[in-house]
Amino acid sequence: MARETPAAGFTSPGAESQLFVDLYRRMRLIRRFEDSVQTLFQQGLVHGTTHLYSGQEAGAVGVCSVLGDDDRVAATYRGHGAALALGVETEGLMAELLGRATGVCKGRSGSMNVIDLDHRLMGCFSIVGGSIGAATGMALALKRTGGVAVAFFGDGTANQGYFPECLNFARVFDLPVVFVCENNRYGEFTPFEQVTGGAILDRPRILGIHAETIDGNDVWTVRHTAAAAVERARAGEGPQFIESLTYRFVGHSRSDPGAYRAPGELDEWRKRDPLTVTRAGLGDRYGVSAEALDEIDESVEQELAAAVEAASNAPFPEPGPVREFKGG
Amino acid sequence: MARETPAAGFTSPGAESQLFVDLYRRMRLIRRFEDSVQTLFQQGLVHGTTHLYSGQEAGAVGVCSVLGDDDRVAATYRGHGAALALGVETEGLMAELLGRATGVCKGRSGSMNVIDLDHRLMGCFSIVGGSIGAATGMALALKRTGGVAVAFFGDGTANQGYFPECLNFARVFDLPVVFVCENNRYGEFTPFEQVTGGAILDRPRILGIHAETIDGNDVWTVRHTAAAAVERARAGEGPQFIESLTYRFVGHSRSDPGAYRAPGELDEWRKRDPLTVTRAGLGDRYGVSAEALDEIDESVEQELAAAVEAASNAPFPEPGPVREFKGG
Amino acid sequence: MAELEFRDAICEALDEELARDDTVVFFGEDVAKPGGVFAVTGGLQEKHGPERVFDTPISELAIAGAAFGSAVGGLRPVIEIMFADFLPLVMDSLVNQSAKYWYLSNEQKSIPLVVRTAAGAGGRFGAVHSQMPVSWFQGVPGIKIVCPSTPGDAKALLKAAIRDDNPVLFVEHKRLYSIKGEANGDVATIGEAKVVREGGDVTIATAMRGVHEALAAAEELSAQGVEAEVIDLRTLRPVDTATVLKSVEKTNRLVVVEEGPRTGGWAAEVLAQVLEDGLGDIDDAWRLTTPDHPIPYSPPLEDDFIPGAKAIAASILGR
Amino acid sequence: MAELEFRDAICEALDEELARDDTVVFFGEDVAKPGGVFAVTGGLQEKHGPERVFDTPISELAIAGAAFGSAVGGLRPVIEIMFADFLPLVMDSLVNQSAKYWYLSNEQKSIPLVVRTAAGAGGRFGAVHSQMPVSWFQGVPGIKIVCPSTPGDAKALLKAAIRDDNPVLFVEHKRLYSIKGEANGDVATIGEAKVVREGGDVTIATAMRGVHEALAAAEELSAQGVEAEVIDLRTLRPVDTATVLKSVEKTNRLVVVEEGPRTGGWAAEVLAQVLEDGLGDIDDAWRLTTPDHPIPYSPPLEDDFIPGAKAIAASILGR
Ligand SMILES: Cc1ncc(C[n+]2csc(CCOP(=O)(O)OP(=O)(O)O)c2C)c(N)n1
Ligand SMILES: Cc1ncc(C[n+]2csc(CCOP(=O)(O)OP(=O)(O)O)c2C)c(N)n1
Ligand SMILES: [Mg+2]
Ligand SMILES: [Mg+2]
Repeated sequence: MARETPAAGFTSPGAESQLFVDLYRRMRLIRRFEDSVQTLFQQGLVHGTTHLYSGQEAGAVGVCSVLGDDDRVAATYRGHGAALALGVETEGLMAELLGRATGVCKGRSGSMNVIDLDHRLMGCFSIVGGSIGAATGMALALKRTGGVAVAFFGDGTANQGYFPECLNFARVFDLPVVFVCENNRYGEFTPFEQVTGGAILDRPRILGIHAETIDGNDVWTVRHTAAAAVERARAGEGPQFIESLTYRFVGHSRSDPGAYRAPGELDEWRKRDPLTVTRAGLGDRYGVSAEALDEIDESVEQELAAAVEAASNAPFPEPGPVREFKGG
Repeated sequence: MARETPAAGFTSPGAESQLFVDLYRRMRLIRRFEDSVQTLFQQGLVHGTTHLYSGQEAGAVGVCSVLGDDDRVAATYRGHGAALALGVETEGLMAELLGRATGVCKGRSGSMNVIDLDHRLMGCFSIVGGSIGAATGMALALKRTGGVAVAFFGDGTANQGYFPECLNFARVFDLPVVFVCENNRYGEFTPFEQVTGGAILDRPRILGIHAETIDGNDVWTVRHTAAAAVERARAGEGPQFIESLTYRFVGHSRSDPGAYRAPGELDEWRKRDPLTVTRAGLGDRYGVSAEALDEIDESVEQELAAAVEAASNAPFPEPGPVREFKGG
Repeated sequence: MAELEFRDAICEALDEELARDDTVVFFGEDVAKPGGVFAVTGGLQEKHGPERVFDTPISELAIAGAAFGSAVGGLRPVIEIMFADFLPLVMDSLVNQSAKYWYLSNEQKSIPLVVRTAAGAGGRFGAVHSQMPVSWFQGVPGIKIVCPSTPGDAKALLKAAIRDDNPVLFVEHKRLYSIKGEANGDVATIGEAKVVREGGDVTIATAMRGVHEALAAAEELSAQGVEAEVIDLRTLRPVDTATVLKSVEKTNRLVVVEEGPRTGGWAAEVLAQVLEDGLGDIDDAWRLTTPDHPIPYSPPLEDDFIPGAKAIAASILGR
Repeated sequence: MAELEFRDAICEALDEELARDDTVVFFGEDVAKPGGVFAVTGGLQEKHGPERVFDTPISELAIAGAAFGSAVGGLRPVIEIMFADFLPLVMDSLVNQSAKYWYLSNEQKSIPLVVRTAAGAGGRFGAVHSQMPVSWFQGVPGIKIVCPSTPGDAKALLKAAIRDDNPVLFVEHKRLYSIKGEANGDVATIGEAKVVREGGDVTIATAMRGVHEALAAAEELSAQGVEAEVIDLRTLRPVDTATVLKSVEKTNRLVVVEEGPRTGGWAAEVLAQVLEDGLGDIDDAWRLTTPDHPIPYSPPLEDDFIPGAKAIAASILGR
């Protein structure tokens, strides 16, 4: 569980380079993790449904890179990215998806409802809007400790009651919470413009919440924006809002042929694949070589293979008595 | 049940004068009705709780004056004004509040949940926000017939989930609905600014909903604004929003000492009593004499006295079998 | 009569009612163009037009409010709440608006409204996409709850629900969508249970997927000389206890099998009515339900969680 | 020990727990500065400060979400949902977040959260401000439902609820706010019923206002030679059926009196458990509830609607 310091500045160019290389590694890990999940799902080993984060990696990785030990994150059913970005164990997460006893929730929660408090993940919430309520409440608690809560959610979620109620609530009490709307253009199979009046960004703005729309596929942009937002929230300036424009490369969930996508849209976005963008940026900014990055890719393969292997060999949990309540 | 034509224009000055004299009469009727309710409540004859419209009369009367036969209204627990403005029988409404068999809902609903479809009142909704959902749905039906739905609700309601969800829903489908937010500065005992981020008016605006803030104590302003809004809605221009600034002269409900009011606030608003404003306007604009208006006041007293008398003498409903479902 | 899938039976019912009655409309999230996440409602928008079949924002409360209001205005809305787990988000409108209107208005107007929803465990969808919503609504006067177990009943009961003048919660068990059966154009009667297997030794009253499990259990039991009578309740509010009582007169033993938490479910209501009205006929009566904790994701946990055929047979043999 | 009103007992419990434990916070609509619409919570903000006791926007879902999230973050929130009729608006957060967290997190964290709410009919508040919320939540694993009938229990049970590590729905019957009784600083045990009157002829199991009606009925019955045992259930989830069964062993007759719709309420759960576990002891068992329709406003209708002392006595004598 590696945790970055919450500062946006760097002590040295080398440190900055190393940090972003680390972020690249995490993004790569997420991508390949999701690829594995897809495969395992097709093999009938991951069950039910999955919502993959492929294409959106820069969002969770960039945002979580600025969080400190006292901060907490509420994610969604599309939460593997946030979990791995926070340092949730790859094997434990995979084991959870495989329904094993070694899963982070012992197979109880599955893909959509992962909770790992030790890694600052207060939960993945599979009710649209649930993450917003959860983070708003967490911020109420964190106000006492100087921590900041982060809520991830999608464009479609801007129309669900939790969104306006909690944004207003957070604003009224100036809670330290950063709302990260990952606008991937669709809620399930429906283009967000078709069901959304006006611009999402205006919704927080008119409440008096600092809000900006950014390129969510550029991890530098995401990190810098998030750093500033978290800093403001921590300084008592109240809730912050980031609309992070991105795109998912895969279906909404299990069986989704993607018929709703505009022609050529996927290809256009693939050109802005956050992994490609990051690789290019690492070369351009810090002279990191393709070979060095390929080595990282390779180490990700190994970590992942080991995780999948271990998780696949882990036992299933035994049915047995459950304690309905804590303390009896 | 008198219904105005939905036009905002007038055929002659005499007709305009007569129309506003009629509106004055309705406002006066509402005020005195509410006074009676207050008295009857203190006498233990109206039960439970009541939410009076005193001070806000120009809102419902102005808005409802532009509605046609095909239009429908959803009001709130503070709904006597809207009911009377729509032509709900004074006696039937009073009998409902007194819990009598002759009440418009036979004593079943009471003050907070009055329904009178024959008079275009689809209901008074006692869940904050309920009127917004109801009118939005009504608009879905009225789209077929050229009718327009109206939702009344208060400032505090802008923070409840129904508000943003339904405004967006109505906008997305461009439903013929006019949202009338009666901003009387308080939700119960809490000043709306204390619990509301930003300006209410911006909330519909950023969704692309035509919205304006008006002096809700001036019945001319209200009527003209509502006429234009209803016309636009009827013409297919989608939902409309009116924030009508007003003030209630009495407590939120039964026992409310009003400790939350800013010092002098009530007195300031009393100077802008919609009845005073209308009387002055009728004199200034059309030369209607004080004597003529006093006569109207007197006729209101008689109508009300008769209604209270009849309602008070009406029998209570008999407990008996109830049909849980229509058709069995 | 052709065999068709449960999902297609639902779609046919919608299609036929949309065609028959212009006041019927259907809306929900991703139901129109995409045809629904369970591929139930594809093609309806093309056929009946975007004014009558449409996709909404992710705004459950607005969906339910809009359905209620439009029903007051003369439409007969059918809405889909994608997963039954999301029903709490619309509960205010259903409970405080739709269910009360007929009574509060002194019968000025009833609310002909159908809420279709996919419910139930067994699909590895986890605790928040697998719940049974019945217990949340069983204490709400003015609402009917319909829970079919076969394609034929699904179609006939959905048609009945759409024609019913009252709010109906129509629960579709996810694990039944792909089962096949016959369906015709009949309109069923809401509120009637059906004896789907006769037997004299014990009565199993259940619904939805439980019916299939109970029938399988009955076969196992039969092999051991125990003949179970299986009752498909089909409607859970109001529940047809008369049919259960009649069966219990004969068998004197009753197990109610509910896919839902042990405490506070509809099986309790069935047992309570049987106790009140059939005490003299009962030698033994009990419930078989899911345990009182959230629905687990992991396959062995979820399988153990749901009362299947084996558990039903064992429970009966174990008394 | 001084007598105090039920409302003041609640306030004292809040006050003492706020003083005792810095992680306790209390918020809701008009609860802080105005002191609540039922004048229950006045003075708490002055005493404990606006960071710990505060008024919120009219945003029930945000209130419940904030309570849940803050509990994950280490607080022990108490929220007020002004009228129980508004609980459907917060049900998603309670059911899908708070109630499931302990289980889904594999016991990483439980949610110590109290939802205070004013419930019940008899105040002429009409159909949407008088409901009993119990049936909506009785089938939700992970939630406790506490329903006191006296100031003493109200205080001791609210203190217990605040100290409980799980989500608790704390139901305050509106018609009890002004009754007086003794209350000390005790912390009660959630889940224990109490025999409040002994008698050998019939058991009356009830809760909240029903307890007072049952006790009055018992006096009437006693005058006619029938001695009723009255049980105050005090907690409705989990419900202490053991105490009921023990009583029924003696009386062999049981009426469960519930202020709530006949179908699908908690009385059904009590009867079901009694049928499952006490069949041999029962000669007669039935429910007395409100009818299956919304709560009427008109006084004679509402009075007839609620099962009061007379109706209870008559029901028992009429068997
Ligand atoms: C309250 C609720 N309604 C509907 C759903 C079903 N659902 C799951 S994801 C989703 C789309 C959400 O879209 P968006 O917010 O854009 O997030 P994305 O999936 O694109 O990341 C929907 C409708 C749900 N889980 N919860
Ligand atoms: C969902 C819900 N929450 C709370 C209440 C209690 N309540 C009744 S009126 C009211 C204040 C509403 O304020 P506003 O919208 O400004 O309308 P006003 O009463 O001022 O006309 C509240 C909180 C309610 N009826 N419904
Ligand atoms: Mg999206
Ligand atoms: Mg107000």
